[in-house]
Amino acid sequence: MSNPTYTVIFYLFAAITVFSAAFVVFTRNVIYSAFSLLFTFFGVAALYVFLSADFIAVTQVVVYVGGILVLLLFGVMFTNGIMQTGQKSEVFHIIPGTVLLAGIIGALLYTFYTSHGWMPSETTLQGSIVERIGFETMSHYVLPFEMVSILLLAALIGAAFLARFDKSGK
Amino acid sequence: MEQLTTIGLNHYLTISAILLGFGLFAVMTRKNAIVVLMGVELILNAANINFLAFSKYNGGMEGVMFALFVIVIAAAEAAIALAIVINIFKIFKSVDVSSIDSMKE
Amino acid sequence: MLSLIVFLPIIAGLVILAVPSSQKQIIRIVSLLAALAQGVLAVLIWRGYDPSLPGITAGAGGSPLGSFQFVEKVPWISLNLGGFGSLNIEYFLGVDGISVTMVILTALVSAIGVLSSWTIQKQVKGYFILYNLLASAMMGCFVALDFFLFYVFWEIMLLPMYFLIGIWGGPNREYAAIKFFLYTLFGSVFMLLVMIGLYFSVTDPATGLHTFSLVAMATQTNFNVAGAIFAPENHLWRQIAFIVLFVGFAIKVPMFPFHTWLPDAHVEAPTPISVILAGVLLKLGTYGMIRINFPLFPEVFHASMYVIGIFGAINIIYGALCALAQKDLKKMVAYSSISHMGYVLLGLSAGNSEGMVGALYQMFNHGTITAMLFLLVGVIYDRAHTRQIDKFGGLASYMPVYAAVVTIAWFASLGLPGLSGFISEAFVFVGAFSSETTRPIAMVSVLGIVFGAAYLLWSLQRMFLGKRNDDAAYDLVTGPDGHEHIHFHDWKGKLDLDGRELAMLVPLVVITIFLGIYPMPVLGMLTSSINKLVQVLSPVVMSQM
Amino acid sequence: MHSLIQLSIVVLLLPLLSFVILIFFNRRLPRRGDFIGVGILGTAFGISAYIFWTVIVQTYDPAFRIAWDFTWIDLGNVPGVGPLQIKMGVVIDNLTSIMLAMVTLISLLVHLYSTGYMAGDKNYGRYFAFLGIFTFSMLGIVLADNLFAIYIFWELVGLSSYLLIGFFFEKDSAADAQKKAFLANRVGDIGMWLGILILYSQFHTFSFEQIYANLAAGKFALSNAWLTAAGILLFMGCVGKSAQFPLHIWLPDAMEGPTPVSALIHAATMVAAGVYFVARIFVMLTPDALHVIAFVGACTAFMAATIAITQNDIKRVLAYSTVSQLGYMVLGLGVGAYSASLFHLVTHAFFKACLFLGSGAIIHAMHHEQDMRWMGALWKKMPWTFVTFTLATLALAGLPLTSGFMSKDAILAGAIGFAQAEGGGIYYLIPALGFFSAMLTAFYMGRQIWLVFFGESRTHLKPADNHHQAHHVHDAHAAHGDAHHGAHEVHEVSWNMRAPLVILAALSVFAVYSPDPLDGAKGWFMKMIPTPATVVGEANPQMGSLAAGGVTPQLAEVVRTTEVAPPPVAGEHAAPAAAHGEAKGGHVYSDPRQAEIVHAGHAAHFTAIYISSIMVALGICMAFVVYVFKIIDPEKTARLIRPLYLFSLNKWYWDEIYEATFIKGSMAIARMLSWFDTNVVDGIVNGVATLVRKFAFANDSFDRHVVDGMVNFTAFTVNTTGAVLKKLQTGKVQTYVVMLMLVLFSYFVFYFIRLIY
Repeated sequence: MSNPTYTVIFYLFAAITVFSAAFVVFTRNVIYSAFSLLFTFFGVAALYVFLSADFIAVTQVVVYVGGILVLLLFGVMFTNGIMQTGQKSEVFHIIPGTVLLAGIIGALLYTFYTSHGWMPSETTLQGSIVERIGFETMSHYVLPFEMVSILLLAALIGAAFLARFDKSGK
Repeated sequence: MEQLTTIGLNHYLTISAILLGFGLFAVMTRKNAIVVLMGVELILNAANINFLAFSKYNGGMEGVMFALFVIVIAAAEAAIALAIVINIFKIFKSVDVSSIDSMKE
Repeated sequence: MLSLIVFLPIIAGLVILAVPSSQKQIIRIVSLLAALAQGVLAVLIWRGYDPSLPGITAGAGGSPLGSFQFVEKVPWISLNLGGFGSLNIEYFLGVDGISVTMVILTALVSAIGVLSSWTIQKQVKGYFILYNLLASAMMGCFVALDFFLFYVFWEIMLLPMYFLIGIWGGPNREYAAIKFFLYTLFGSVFMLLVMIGLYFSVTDPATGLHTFSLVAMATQTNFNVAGAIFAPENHLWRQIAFIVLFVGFAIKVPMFPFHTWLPDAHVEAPTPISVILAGVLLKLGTYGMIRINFPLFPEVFHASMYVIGIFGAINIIYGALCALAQKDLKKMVAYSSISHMGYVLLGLSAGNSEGMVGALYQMFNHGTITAMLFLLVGVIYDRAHTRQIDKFGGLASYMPVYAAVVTIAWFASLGLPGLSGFISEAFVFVGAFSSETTRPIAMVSVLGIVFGAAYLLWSLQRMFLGKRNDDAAYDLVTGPDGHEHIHFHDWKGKLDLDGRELAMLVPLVVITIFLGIYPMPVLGMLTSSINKLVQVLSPVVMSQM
Repeated sequence: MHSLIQLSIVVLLLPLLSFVILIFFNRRLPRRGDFIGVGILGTAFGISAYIFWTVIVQTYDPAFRIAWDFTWIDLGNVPGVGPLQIKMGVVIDNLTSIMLAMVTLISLLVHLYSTGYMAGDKNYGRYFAFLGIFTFSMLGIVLADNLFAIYIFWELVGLSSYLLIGFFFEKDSAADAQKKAFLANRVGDIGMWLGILILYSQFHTFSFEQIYANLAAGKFALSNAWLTAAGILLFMGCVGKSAQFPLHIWLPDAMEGPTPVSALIHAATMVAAGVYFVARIFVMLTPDALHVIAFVGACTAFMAATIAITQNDIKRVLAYSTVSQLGYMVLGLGVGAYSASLFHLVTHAFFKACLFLGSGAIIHAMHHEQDMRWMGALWKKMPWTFVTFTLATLALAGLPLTSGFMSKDAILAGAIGFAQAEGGGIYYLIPALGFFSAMLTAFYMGRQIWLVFFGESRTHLKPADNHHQAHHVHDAHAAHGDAHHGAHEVHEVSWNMRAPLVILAALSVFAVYSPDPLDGAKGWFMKMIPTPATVVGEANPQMGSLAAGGVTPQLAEVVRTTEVAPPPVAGEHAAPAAAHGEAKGGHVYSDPRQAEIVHAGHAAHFTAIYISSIMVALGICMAFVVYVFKIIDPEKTARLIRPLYLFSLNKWYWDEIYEATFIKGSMAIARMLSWFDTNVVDGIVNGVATLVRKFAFANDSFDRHVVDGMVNFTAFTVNTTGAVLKKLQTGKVQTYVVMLMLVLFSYFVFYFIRLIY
């Protein structure tokens, strides 16, 4: 993968991902955080494409951007009035947080680059894997698949139950 | 320099580590419950990157499948978590996590 | 067939569960129908039983078929215990001569017990559910051929018995119930240990696996697990196992000195439970000895014949003498049970066919006769609310039918020829005397015949002959026809036996007389099994192994 | 099956039929069904008479014997024994046919008599039912061909005796007597049962024939002492049933039963069953056993006779005389006078039944007065009774021309012969006691006759309260008795009570049995009932081979006489034996001892006649001296020898002795054991329970203080630590996350340190 274009594009998306993630974390405004998260998700999706996981990338976009992010925005709007000053959120545990952030990132990176334990396989994933995903889902992973569907259903009902208006509470 | 130009496994892992760090930081420090949730999403994305990266360089489908499931579960988690947050808001009239300390008693 | 006869009462119990507890009559009738159906099945089994097949051990090729009859054998529990091997428990039912007589006896006594339970007024629904559970468990014990299954039935039996005595009993019922429960539990706990030891010592020749099958255990060559706890060369452990099992069963018999639960339990238990207890439950002790204790450890049995015989003799004479001193009629009958079960032990200890046949026949006859005795005690207790022998006198003049039945029952109990008890006692003595080992014991035990006659005749005289005692439990009134009658306080029913009581007693009387004159219907089923058992137990066979 | 066998089974079952019909339906039948009892017994007697006719009169063969059996219990192929069956069967020989006829006849007569005597009793029908089952059981004993069957019927006659003694069960004395009778019999029965067991344990059969064949073949594996023991134990059955010393105590009390019952059961048939049984087992009795039997018989005869002389109750006198006569029979068997003994059994049955029925007639006429002291002068009022009673008394006392004379003399002759053969000494005690008892018999019977039939009527002398009581205890007869009571008129009884008396008295005459009034051996009876050959003779191994070769053990004929019988003895006694009757002429006894006794007995025949006649005459003279001529005042004499008088009056104090030893002893042991049971055995159980409870309490306090103490200490530690650590718990989720991360991070640090070093 020494194609320079490829490298450049990778770094571009990597940068988008990392910086938008940093913005998510460090900005005080919740709305900004949410929108910044959008970019993070897109960046990550792009990285997925680099990893030959095009289907996952599409799913990432559909689910995270189309679903989760919208949910988060709704959450923000439910809990704060739109464009309110109260949208700013305080920071807590700032010192241990920062130390740990630095420490953990540093430690992980140190580990990655000092240990030479990674031994990539001769054959890497190439091309589209949509067909294989379909095949795997219906064969090896049919039980987890089914269970996930049940989980989703449960989550749906659970969420609806939890978030419903409590009429009698009035 | 070669290490920088030839994109390999470590690049992805690095991005993943950074995302994890940011996610953890958000979970640890931010007071707004929504932002805490966003941190969780970051962590999940970091994990997904790891799955897919290892899957690619190992040549198997396991990571891919797990990533898929993680996404699905993340969706469920988000729905539930937001419902909980809304409930917290109903009860405490606030989404400030630091002010919710009824677990102490 | 056997499953049906075992589980019929439980089915009836489930039906009763669905009946509202206010519908007492329906509950009783359901129970009675179940008991009668059981009786019909018992008759079918009796008719279908082939007395030429011996039982006891497996037939040709290690299969129970061809030796046992009505066999039902399906795997029941199959557990893999890892390092301990696998646990194979079978649902294994079957009858041979020894058990088929007991099955018939159980069906008979259960049915009579239901009739006798008609007078129970307290918590009828619960009573009959427990009663049916008890009936099932008893029947199960007699037909189970898998030790584990036997043990399960054995333990199930305890529970309803405990409640039946503890709830529906007399004033001191809790004490009696707990005593009964602890005593029998004590015996059965050790039985469990021996059972597990046996499992790991025995293999089934047909499968080569460990087995709980009593049929496989009855053949000594199946004790072929090297180094197992009860392997033939492990004499000490085999002796310990024999003694432990024997004590477990002896408690149920009950054998001196483990007998003291019996008088208490009988005195406190309601009449039908006394009938069941004396009629069937005591037989389980000796049945267990015959089915399990002796054939599994024949060489230990052979070494301990003398001791068993001595205990039998003690039971006979001690029980009779204790009965002689009792003032409570029911307690006297209870001690007479101890005395009569001593005959069974004595017959078993003889180790020959005559003695064993006598013992088995005595088990059957004691079942019917003692059932009769307890029913008769119940009849008078219902009327007079007392069982003190001193409180009666001259009853024969006023209750002639009752007196006649009592006379028959009493004489059957003391072993009058022409009534079934005589033949069994005679065979017990014949066997015990024919065996060199137990001859001196037999010579002493015949004293029991005299003492038996003494206490029975004395009680008969004090209660029925002569005139009314001054402090009797009833009044003497002169009826409108000028004849003297007696009147029991607060007894509204018929003075002499009523229809229900006759329905309970007449079948027993008929059986007692018939089997006293022509014993072959029962003996014929026993003989080939007993001869086989004696062969299994004889030292000649053992030395050939 | 032989037709006689079929008939005998019919005879056996007919009384049972009578019992079954009467016990269930007596209240629904006219006259309470007494005609059924009488009719059935009549039929049974008819058939028995036919059997008697066929066997005794037509066949007239001493060796006559037919048998039939069937498998009653099949024990299958018994290990160590082989196929084993318990058989039941019927045997008919001369003795059986005579006994059959005798039992059915007396039973029939008693049935007939009872229609008069028991009339009006409230349990009239039941009475006949009981008579039926008694007759059935008695016939069973007579017909049985094996020990087991005899034992069964033995107990059944015990039962019927129990039921009939206690027929007036409302009387406490009757209830006591019935219990006493049954228990005394049971004591005897367990001995008999042990004897049966000894034989069975060796041969695995109950059949007489097989046991004797095995014995003769020398297959008895145990020592001879066991065989003697078996004989004595079997004899114990007889001791119980025939009321021999020391179990004689029940028979006099058994007179509480109705008088016809006393006649049938306790005089004529059942008590004789013991003697019959000993006769059946006679061949297997060893000499030692026979000696015991002879002494028991002699003691009984003497003891009962001494008691009888002082009794006042008319039935008790007869009861003790019965015991005494049974003693004679047993004595006869013991000394080997087999035929004579059985002869006495039959003759005694008839004349004693006659006496009892006669006494019953007197009691009936006297309105249930039984005390002889208040009787007297009845001979004019009751001539039929007087004549028959006197005739029977003469037979009992053993005066010539009566049947009793012949049979008693034969026994006494045998006793003398026995004493001679055994070598004298102590053995002369047996004939001596016999002769002395004969004198006493004559005396007390003379006393009875005089007190009852002659002298003045002493009815009015009776103390009033006593009188009243006598009626009171017989309230079963109250209705009947009162009807006559007002008249106070003693009169002869009706025909149905008279006829039996006449028939029985007729059967007490010598001519029925023998043409020669002095020698019963000339009669058909003694010819038909020869002494059987023993199967246990110690001296003759040849016997074994003979019996094994198929000779029936009952046969006395032996082919090889010269080899067996010692020539001197045979030679010495051959002539007198031949002179005394050709009945024995053809027979030479295989066992030298037996042969010697029989021949000595024949030699002593006339000696016995002389001595016994003298003794009887002496006895009668004494009775005359005391009661008729009143030369000696009995009361003065009684005062003079008061201890002896009381000793006799109180029946040698046997009842008191038994009461004090066995009964009190048993009860004391029973109470002791009962106490032991409730206090010691149960006490141990309860004690264990208490100990377990105590242990549980101890365990509980240990639990609370030690185990729980440790737990509490731990809790205290935790508490204090927790107070410190509580501060860390903020309740804020994020704090926890930080801590989590700290831990994770510290792991990283640890990991790196490991990595570096």
